[in-house]
Amino acid sequence: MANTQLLIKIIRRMGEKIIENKDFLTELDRAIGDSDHGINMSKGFQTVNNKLEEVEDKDWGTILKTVAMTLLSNVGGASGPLYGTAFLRASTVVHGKTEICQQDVIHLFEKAIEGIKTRGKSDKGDKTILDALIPASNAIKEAYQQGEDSKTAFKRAEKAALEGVEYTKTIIAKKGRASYLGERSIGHQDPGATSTYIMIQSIREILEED
Amino acid sequence: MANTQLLIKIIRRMGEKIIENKDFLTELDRAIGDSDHGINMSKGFQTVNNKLEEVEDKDWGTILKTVAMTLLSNVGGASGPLYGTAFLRASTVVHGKTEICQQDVIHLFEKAIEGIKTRGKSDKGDKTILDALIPASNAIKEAYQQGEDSKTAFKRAEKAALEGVEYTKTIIAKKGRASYLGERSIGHQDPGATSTYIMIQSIREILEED
Amino acid sequence: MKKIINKTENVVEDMLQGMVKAHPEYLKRISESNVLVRKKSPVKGKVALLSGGGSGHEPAHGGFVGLGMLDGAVAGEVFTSPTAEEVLKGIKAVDGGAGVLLIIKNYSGDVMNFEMAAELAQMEDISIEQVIVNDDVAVEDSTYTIGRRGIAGTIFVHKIAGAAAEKGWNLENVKRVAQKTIKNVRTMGMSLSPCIVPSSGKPSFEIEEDEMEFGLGIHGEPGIRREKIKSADEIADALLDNILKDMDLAKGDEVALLVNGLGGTPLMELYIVNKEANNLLKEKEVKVYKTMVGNYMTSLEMKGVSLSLLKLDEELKKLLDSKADTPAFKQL
Amino acid sequence: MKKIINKTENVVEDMLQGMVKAHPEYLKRISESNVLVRKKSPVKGKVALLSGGGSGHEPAHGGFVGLGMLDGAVAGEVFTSPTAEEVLKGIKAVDGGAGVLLIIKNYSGDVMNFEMAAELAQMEDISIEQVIVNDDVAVEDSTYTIGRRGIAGTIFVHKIAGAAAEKGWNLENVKRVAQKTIKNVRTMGMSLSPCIVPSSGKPSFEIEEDEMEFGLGIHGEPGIRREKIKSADEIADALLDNILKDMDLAKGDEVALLVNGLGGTPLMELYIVNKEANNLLKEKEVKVYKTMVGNYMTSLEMKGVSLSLLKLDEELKKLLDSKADTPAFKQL
Ligand SMILES: Nc1ncnc2c1ncn2[C@@H]1O[C@H](COP(=O)(O)OP(=O)(O)O)[C@@H](O)[C@H]1O
Ligand SMILES: Nc1ncnc2c1ncn2[C@@H]1O[C@H](COP(=O)(O)OP(=O)(O)O)[C@@H](O)[C@H]1O
Ligand SMILES: [Mg+2]
Ligand SMILES: [Mg+2]
Ligand SMILES: [Mg+2]
Ligand SMILES: [Mg+2]
Repeated sequence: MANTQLLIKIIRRMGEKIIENKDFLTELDRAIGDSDHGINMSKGFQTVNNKLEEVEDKDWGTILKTVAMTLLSNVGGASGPLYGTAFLRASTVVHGKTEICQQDVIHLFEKAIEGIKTRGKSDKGDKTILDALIPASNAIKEAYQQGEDSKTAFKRAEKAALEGVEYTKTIIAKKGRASYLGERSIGHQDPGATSTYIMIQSIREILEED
Repeated sequence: MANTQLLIKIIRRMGEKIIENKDFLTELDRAIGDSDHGINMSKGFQTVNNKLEEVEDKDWGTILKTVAMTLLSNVGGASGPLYGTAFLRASTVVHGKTEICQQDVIHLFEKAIEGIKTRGKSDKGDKTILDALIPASNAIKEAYQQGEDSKTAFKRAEKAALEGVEYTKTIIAKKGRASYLGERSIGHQDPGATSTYIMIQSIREILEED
Repeated sequence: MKKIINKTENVVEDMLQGMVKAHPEYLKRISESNVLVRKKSPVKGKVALLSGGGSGHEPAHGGFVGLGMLDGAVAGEVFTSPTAEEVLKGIKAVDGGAGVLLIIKNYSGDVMNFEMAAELAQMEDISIEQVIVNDDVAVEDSTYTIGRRGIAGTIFVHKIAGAAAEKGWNLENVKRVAQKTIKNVRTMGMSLSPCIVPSSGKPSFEIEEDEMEFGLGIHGEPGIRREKIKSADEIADALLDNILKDMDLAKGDEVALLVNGLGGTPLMELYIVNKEANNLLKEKEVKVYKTMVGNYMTSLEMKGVSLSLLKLDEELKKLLDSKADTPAFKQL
Repeated sequence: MKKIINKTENVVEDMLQGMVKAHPEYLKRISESNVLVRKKSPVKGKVALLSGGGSGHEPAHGGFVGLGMLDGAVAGEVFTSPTAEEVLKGIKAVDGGAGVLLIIKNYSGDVMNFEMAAELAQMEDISIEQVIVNDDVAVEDSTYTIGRRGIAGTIFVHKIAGAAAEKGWNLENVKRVAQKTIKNVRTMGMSLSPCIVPSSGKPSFEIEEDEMEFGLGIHGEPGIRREKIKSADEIADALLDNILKDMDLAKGDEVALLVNGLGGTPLMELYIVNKEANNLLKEKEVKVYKTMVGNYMTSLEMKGVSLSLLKLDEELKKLLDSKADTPAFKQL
């Protein structure tokens, strides 16, 4: 169903879009964090981009693990280990595979979420990455269960992620730096949820262009 | 000719006018110095004012010496020792006198100038107090020599001091903090020359009101 | 952005080079890393102390590497935790066989990266322990949150655990006294102005000429509330008040006081705050055993101050008093 | 004006109280004066060193009172020389019978007030000598002017003359080595932003977001020229250039380097400047024997940096290396 060429395209698109949104993400982090989320993520994906060439012809597991390790050893901050762990856990699901199926996609997202929960001791409603990622993952699963194709699944995932981002505006942060602000974090959207949304959007774009 | 009541009035007026011009003098010092001339001088004359009561019925020498010591021990900076020395040297001329004559006035100014020159190792044209004080002193002497009264003498002294202040705008500072600015000191009037002008003006005002 | 820097992306690199050049008798840098360790690291048989975190808090933490304090410090990008990989390099560089204690400030990023490095180090048979400093009383402490931030009080942990390690205590014991210090220390800070992360180029928050942020951390974040600027005395009172509310201090108790500048506040103002802080503690009959005033844990060029109180006992006093020789903290 | 202070007219009083409370093991205050002296002052039979000047330069000079440096420091109002009366109180408080050396920065006010105090002290049979520090190469030195300002290089005079006095040298000899230090030291500074004298409440000058002042003193005065902001490397180069032009340095000569912050510049930036300063000296084959980086002689909250170079010989090296224990400078 989905080959590694598609994956490479997706990751490259994620990089492009993250870098495009560098200032926007940083600005979001400025309001409730420490003004570096866009910088951290761009730096990470810049390096990912350079590393991709080496693994272009490898399997899904290797590619995802490469992304994971690159983020882990280059980003730092909170987002480095979180996204790193997410990609790392996801990679275990598709170890050695050059083609993956819908079931793999569902597992891959579940594992990524699990990874972030463990690493970040966080959950839905904490105003983090998870508030975009969990709804997106659920939307994908539901769509596949209803027999929809990936294009539709990720369209819905993008919508769910965006709603998740909107939802983060209404809640108090319980994890991450924004949590120090208490009540003052309300009204602002979470930078990490936003970068997750951008990454889901990248997948949807590539699937549509494909 | 001039009794100590007049002197007390003059010194009080000097204090009032210096305090009135506190911000103005400080602003001048801000341009070419360290933004404190008005503050230093006001603080000094505030204390002088409190001390005056104790010596109101004393002789010219005692009164001037009291002013001198008060400035010396309360003002600090450059203006403290300079004006302090000026008043101290002036006081020696009129030691024990309750009335002074025109000759005394001339001497008094000459001694004050001498004191500043010694203490400050400065002279006319250095962009200092002296650029107002020396012309004022000369004007007084000349007026008296032409048989004019003190009212006229100090009217001319005021004018000469003001011209001196204007002159300081045109020259490079060679003494005091402003000298560090080199060329950049040109165009600004000297704070110390200006406070001297204000003090001469105070004498003229009291003589006219008398 | 008015800063004396070269390329914004090089600030940490340039700084680390400048630090080593300034203090060659104290520091060396582990090659291809942002890790600074003692000139003669590892110290055989001594428990090693490693700290670090984002840059921008100088002299923390590299400035506290030396006799009686840290063995090494790992520097991340400005306000960004170093990666687990970097922390692992640090662990390996300081390990002298007696184990390594990680002193971590309680930020998600720091905690995650240091913990991941610890896991990796354990896989290489390095015995490793960690303590997490969370002294900031501005932040509500609850099991539903990540808890309090680690800020200036961290310096006391460096000093006291460092003294214990220097005395040859074992890892368990050094960790115990580090944890006691953490349990006993509280901090609260305020600021008059934001700071500018070089790579972002923008002030971390906007604030009016007559306002101050109260209860803020060390990463340019806004505080817990904004108020009209108060006098130094009122500021000292308010900070201490918040600290004391959260501390179990009785009359006659002894404390160490740290008046910490956030980077852009001149020493004059720190001393002014210290006057009132000392007076107030005296009024409350709390004995100030030791006072430290200066820039210890900064937030770039931010104008502001934090107060830290460490409740002392005989053990902590002895360790606090013992010799230290580092670039930024010396005690004869 | 964003400052953590109480009443503007009380800043010096509040600060002095806060200093003594911070460093009771080092300092005491002479009653009814702004004079800080060593806890155990006067030291019998030792030449005493007294410095001072306007406040706003903290830690200078009170922070350098202690073993191996000053015996006392007289504090004037912010940027205003103390009166002769205050200086005289200082002289009397530190005189231990072996004479007093006054270390004066070359400002009309300081020179006049210290000299007047010296005259008064001599009348009371205290043997007294003075040296005038004039290290600022930004200012033209000519017999028609008052010559150069004394700025950060003064710290080297405190350190070296202080070490000599501590070794028991006599007044003449301590003065000799102080003068040698003055002869051998040069400084140049720059700033990115003005400072605000509390009593005036206004910035000492206006400056655009992309400009810097080059060649300025430590009283918020504008510099000798204004330029577009340059990189840290270019700034370090330009400052050193001006200094080296005025110094007689040959290849292989040894120097001490002071990278001094003006109060509002974070340590990170000072280290960045230090990187290039050290590199440049290396290129010129001048050996940096010792580097000091930090806020030693400040100008309230001004953002900026000065570089000082002290040419060393064996005597100066030995004195520079000897022990010091003061609030702001410690050397084990
Ligand atoms: N414990 C956590 N669990 C999940 N996500 C988290 C957690 N802590 C932080 N985040 C996410 O990380 C984002 C901030 O990332 P970033 O700014 O790169 O790191 P840092 O906070 O260290 O500066 C937050 O917006 C949030 O979405
Ligand atoms: N050597 C000197 N001789 C005469 N006047 C001087 C000398 N040095 C400074 N002044 C005067 O003192 C004024 C500055 O006084 P003030 O601001 O109170 O002291 P400071 O310069 O110490 O801050 C100058 O404007 C100048 O007129
Ligand atoms: Mg962030
Ligand atoms: Mg002045
Ligand atoms: Mg960060
Ligand atoms: Mg002054």
